[in-house]
Amino acid sequence: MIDVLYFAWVRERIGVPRERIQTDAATVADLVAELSAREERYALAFADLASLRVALDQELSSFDAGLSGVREVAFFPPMTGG
Amino acid sequence: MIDVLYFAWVRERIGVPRERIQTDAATVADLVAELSAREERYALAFADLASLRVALDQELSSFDAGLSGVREVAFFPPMTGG
Amino acid sequence: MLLLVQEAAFDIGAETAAFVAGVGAAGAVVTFTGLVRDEGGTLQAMEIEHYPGMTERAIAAIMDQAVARWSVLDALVIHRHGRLRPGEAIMMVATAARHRAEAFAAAEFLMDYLKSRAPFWKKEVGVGGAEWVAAKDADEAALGRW
Amino acid sequence: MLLLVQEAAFDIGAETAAFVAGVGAAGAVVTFTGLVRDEGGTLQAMEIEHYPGMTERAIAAIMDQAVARWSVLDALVIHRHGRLRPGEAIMMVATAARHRAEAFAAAEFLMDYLKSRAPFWKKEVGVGGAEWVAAKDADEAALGRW
Repeated sequence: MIDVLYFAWVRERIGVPRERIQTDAATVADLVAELSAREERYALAFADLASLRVALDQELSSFDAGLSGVREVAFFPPMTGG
Repeated sequence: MIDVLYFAWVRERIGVPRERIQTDAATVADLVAELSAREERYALAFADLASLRVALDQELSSFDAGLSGVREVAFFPPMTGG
Repeated sequence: MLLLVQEAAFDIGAETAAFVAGVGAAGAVVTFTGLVRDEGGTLQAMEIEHYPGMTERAIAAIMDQAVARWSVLDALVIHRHGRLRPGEAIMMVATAARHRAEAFAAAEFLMDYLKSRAPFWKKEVGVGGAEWVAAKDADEAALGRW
Repeated sequence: MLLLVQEAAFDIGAETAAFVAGVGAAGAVVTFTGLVRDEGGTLQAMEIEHYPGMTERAIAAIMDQAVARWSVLDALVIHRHGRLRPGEAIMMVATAARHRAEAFAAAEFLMDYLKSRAPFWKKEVGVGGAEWVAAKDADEAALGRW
């Protein structure tokens, strides 16, 4: 089980801010593929990975990073702070 | 007649903050030479022109500038504002 | 060092005065304040979403880097989230150092990293609808200078 | 645009708040405050001499340049003269622009020019006597970047 969080338009497309997901995905990319195959709203949200960022346990990471030991994955568009 | 002003250590060496001077000096350099010849305290203050700045009518200028029409000459060390 | 991530408005004058009063041996203090622009009257509100937890971690890491790199004597970051109206302050940064070059560099570094690396997302709510603010290539490129 | 050359102390918080409140369409405000460093307790006072008349002209000219070059929407310079104690604010600068890059550049430009082109001279009064502060080559060199 892994906590998956969504922010900004990713959250709006997927329709929830967070959910617990049962998965055996080895990497972030595997998780993205698994979710995208599951429902259209995920496929739409994850259509263009270049416009997305991912954080693992609240640290910016990459889509080829492994999920072993990770408790929280967050997907969001490039940040616009300041 | 011209008003001559001195600031910071130039003022301290010459001993007055300002004075009116009767001169026919054509340029700032001529005025400096005339004053330096007049009294030792001027010669000391003007010994190293590279360490001095001059303003004519409150605009930074140079030692070879002409004095025609100028009403106020100021001598001072490099500025240390801010 | 002070980091505040909050929904409430903050008092720029009071925060600046308190920061300056506490900087000790510093000779230079730089502040930056980011305000909601009204975009010619078309903007009704700016909604700022953030990632609680990661926001504080990311900003604290950025502040630590700035402090180490420019011998910063003190630093402050306040960043709001929630719904803001035009003219309101979104955030402020303050840095204190012995000399001006370090204080300016540290403040600009903090701003560049906050723009692109702190997990905030802005949505502009206007008369014609709401739209997420897109990240600018120029902001990402600005990180290259550090 | 506001320029104050004065002997009296000023309230950094109040000046900053008033400036920010008046910037209109700006999205970015940068302030710089210069403080008297205590130099490890050896400094008793800093005496600042200036050239009345030329000071205001020189600073106004520098402000006009900054406004034109970086589309500055508003600018403020306050500079004190007379006798100041360690920890006191010597001067402050504030700039407002649409975006942060312009506000930062304009504030740094103003500071660089104030350092070397505004007719102020600082004297440090310490336990061992008084000494005029020498202009730094680095400050003169800083003008080269603009």
